[in-house]
Amino acid sequence: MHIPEGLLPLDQAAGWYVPAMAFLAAGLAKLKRLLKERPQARPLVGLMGAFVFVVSLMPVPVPGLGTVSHPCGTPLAAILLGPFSAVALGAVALLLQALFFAHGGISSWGANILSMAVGGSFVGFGVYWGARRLGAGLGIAAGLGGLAGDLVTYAITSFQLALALHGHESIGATWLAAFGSFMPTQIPLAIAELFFTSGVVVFVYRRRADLLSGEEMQS
Amino acid sequence: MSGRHQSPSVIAGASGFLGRIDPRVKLSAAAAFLIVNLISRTPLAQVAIIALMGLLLLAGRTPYRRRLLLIAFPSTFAIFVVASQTVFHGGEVFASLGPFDLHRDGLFHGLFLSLRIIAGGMVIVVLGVSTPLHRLCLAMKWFRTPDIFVEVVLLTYRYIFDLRAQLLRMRDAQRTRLGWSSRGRGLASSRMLGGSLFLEVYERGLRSAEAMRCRGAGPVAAGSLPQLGRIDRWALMAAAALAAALAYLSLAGSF
Amino acid sequence: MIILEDIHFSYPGGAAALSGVSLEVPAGSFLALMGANGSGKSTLLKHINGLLEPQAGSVSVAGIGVGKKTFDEVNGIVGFVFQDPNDQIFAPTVLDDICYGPRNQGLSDNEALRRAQRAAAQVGIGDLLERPIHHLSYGQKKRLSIAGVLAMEPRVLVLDEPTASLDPRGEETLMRILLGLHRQGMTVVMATHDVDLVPLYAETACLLNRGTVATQGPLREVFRDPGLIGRCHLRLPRISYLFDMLPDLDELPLTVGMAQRKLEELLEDRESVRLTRRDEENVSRLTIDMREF
Amino acid sequence: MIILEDIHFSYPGGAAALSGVSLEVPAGSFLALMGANGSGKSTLLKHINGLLEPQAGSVSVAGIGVGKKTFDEVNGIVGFVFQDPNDQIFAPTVLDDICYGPRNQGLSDNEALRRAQRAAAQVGIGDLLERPIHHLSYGQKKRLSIAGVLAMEPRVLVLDEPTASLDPRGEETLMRILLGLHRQGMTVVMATHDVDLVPLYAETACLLNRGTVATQGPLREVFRDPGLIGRCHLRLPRISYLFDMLPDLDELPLTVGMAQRKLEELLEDRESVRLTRRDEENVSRLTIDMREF
Ligand SMILES: Nc1ncnc2c1ncn2[C@@H]1O[C@H](COP(=O)(O)OP(=O)(O)OP(=O)(O)O)[C@@H](O)[C@H]1O
Ligand SMILES: Nc1ncnc2c1ncn2[C@@H]1O[C@H](COP(=O)(O)OP(=O)(O)OP(=O)(O)O)[C@@H](O)[C@H]1O
Ligand SMILES: [Mg+2]
Ligand SMILES: [Mg+2]
Repeated sequence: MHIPEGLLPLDQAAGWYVPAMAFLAAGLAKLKRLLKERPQARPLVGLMGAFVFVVSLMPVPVPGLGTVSHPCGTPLAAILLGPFSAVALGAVALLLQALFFAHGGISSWGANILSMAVGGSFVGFGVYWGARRLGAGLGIAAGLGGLAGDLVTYAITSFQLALALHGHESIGATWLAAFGSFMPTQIPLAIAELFFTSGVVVFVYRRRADLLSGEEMQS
Repeated sequence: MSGRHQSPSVIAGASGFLGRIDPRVKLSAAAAFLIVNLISRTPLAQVAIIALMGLLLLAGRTPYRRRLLLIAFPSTFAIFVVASQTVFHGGEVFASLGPFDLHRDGLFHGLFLSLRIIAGGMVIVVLGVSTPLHRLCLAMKWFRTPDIFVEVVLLTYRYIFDLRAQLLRMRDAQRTRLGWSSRGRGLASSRMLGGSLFLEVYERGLRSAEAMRCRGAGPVAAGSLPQLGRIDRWALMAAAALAAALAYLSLAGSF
Repeated sequence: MIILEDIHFSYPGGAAALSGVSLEVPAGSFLALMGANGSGKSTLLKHINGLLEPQAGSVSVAGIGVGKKTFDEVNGIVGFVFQDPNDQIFAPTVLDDICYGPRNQGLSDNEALRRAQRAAAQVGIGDLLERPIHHLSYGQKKRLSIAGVLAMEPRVLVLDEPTASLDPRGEETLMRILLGLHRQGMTVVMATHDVDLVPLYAETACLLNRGTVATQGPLREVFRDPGLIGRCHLRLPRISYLFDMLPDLDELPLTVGMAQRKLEELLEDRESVRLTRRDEENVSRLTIDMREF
Repeated sequence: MIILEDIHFSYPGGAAALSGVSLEVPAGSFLALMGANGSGKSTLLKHINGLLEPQAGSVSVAGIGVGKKTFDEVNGIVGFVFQDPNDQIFAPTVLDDICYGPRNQGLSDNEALRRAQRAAAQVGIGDLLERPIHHLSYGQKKRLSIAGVLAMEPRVLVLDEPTASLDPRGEETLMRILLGLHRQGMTVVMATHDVDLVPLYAETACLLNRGTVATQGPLREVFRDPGLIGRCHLRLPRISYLFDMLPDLDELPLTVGMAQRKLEELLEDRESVRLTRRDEENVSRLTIDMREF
């Protein structure tokens, strides 16, 4: 769920833009270097961007809820492609979703980048990386990354909403309320993301171990 | 939510009056309206924007249901905002619903915000419906957006439809072999699907890299927009005047 | 057995892909669905197993109305082979992939394995079971995609352009597999552009033209109207054009076998031309042995 | 003009894909490269423009040694059309995509535009220039991929299975485009499985078998040894099999045109059979007009 256009007041929208653009610039610099070294990798970059876009629209059954929902996909993308590329591609995907589906917005783009692209990618990748360091198996590490990335995305979104909507209540209380009210749906979603991310990474490993071990595509 | 979405490709085709206006003009106008929408303190600007965008949508050629579907997401969010503001905003209590007090200020503020969300959403919908993305990208390039960003957007745009079609084909193939006949199987199949899609991305990236080398491997974001025409200048002036007037009226609070 | 009644279908935002298609495929028949690129073949096939639902009209297979609710039931009866095997093969190894369908049918691992081995043998990839799928050639992938469907023991086989991108030997082998299954009682529906191939295998044909049925019926009848076939962006088999110069021919031959009989008739009383009808075992001095051809 | 000398190539970790291929393609010829799935056709073609570099042997095009350093120069001369047009189209619209190559050649926008319009007209998509790619049909994409290459004004056109997945009309149209270019002096090299199509257009042929050249030369000579052709998983054109039953035939006809002349000879002194050789303008009473066929 992305924050729609018009919800954030101008100052907050602008405020979220600042860190978001910094991360985006870093991600773009990474892609730019890649394209400078291998100009013919352009289609691969486009395909990866499309992958992030499509995965975040992919149907995944949610355990317990009896529905089908969409994963954030950014933790998965970060694990497969590296967190910086995932931020840049996530930002592009968010912009295209805003333009095509009115899902998200232009002024709220910065806020959404920060929650889904930056939060999802870095926390997802960080947890995955840390878990691997601690000796967790590939599937478990990737699953934890997916779970953490998903929850963090929603924590950040809730905070952004709380900041914009708290009114006379305290920010903290509103945040907790918002996050808490997402919980009944969000916990199963995060679990779905856990299974999905873990499953995809293990699947890719089983079919093409050479791609995952090859560090060239990692951060 | 089901897996079948409306195809973006349907939306991306532009026709009619708005389709002919230069994307730079539309981009500037959209930005102006979005800013007015955010800074206005009275609902006047929002109501005016919704009315204007509504008219433009009706005048356009996108199929009717699709136009409505596009504002579905902003609208749901608007309802959520009204409800949460009524409960949380504080101020004078006008009723209570179970454990919740309902606040009058909150209700009004929520309604105002929801107008803002719908107005903003409609501006974006009109922009998205009337401008093919590659033209929008040329406009972004003209406004000095970094080349690499425009490049990535265009490349991504090129592959979204292909990859989505591929995903749906592969999922259909799974469905015909009963891979989605229960939730557990669906979850297992969705992982195979995500993984297969990634592998396809990788292999296709390699194949296309070869094809690209043969034709020079330059940027795809080449080309430029022609000079503004007469209709473009008129549209620009009209949009600027309207945005300025709305900004003045809604900021002055003299309504 | 398969009954489509007045199907209408448009893709979202697109023009009509099917506008009023009715078709009946009796159990045990071998139907070729022909038509130009974009005439609606794939769209029609996807209605048979419920991948697409008609906006008007109805579809039934073996007496079951095809729809969302009966999707799984129908797909237990109808095996669907997609044009591109890469769309249809997911699992890491050949064996895993063949077992995917049977396992989803709820069969035990043992039973799934047994079926997988049988299906693999049927299409001639019994020795590749342990292979990772990205080490298969295109033709092997094609066979695998059919084995994956056969392992589900369908009664109807629906194939979308099964011979595209195969070499002549591969094409021949694949068509013989289909013919074998057909002779064992399987209903086969196959979309294809290959007009030279169709008369060798199919019994009936249906010609699509821009989302409508241009003509359907026994193969010979369908091929009787060259004008119509041309309008569908198809042509007659090449062999027919040879005999086109005999203006008083009542029926153009469609296959080499038919043409040979015709030629025999024409030449029968000539001393100077010796004809050799080779015996069944040794049909041709040309080495690939393709009976009727 | 294209000279391959004793090329050896293996993919990393794989068995040999080419083992000692030598081939000479004179300027202005039309060569069909045939062989089974996996025989090395695509691998060979990729050596012509330097996409792959031989592990032994050498390649030269128009006197230029093909290699890393001359890659761009060679690709200015050789236009390469990949089998799947989706792999070859990068830009968001038709016009942008056709201009992509010329722009990378350093041409001005105006010159690129002029060339793009000409190339688009040549392949018959002149009216689609503003279309987004994802609104094109497969056949249109195929043409676009050729136009994108033609706009770079190559002297050699290399195509990998250009007719796969096209309907007969589309196949015919495409082959005529190629024939037209060939008649204007373009060298055409085309990999294909379609043995019925090759004799209609190609002048020379090269048969690959497991990474080696089984035979090469003028078309008729290549098709003279059915045993060899069978070992390459190919077959003769269907029409040849018809005349196989005349054992004393010195040469089997490969196309309908050749077969018709043969049939005329056989029947010439017969009163009872009236033959109509239709005039050029009205070749056939069957409506698709495909001259030699
Ligand atoms: N996913 C889609 N979205 C929109 N339009 C589509 C889609 N798939 C097919 N079409 C359109 O529907 C029509 C019928 O397409 P279909 O794929 O059924 O044709 P076909 O006979 O299978 O062609 P081919 O021989 O190229 O496979 C075409 O005009 C095509 O452009
Ligand atoms: N990228 C690759 N990595 C490893 N092996 C490969 C690769 N591409 C092809 N091969 C192998 O090299 C051999 C020749 O392949 P090639 O693609 O040249 O055949 P082809 O004649 O073009 O076949 P087709 O008719 O199926 O296109 C095959 O055995 C194939 O398995
Ligand atoms: Mg089709
Ligand atoms: Mg090949």
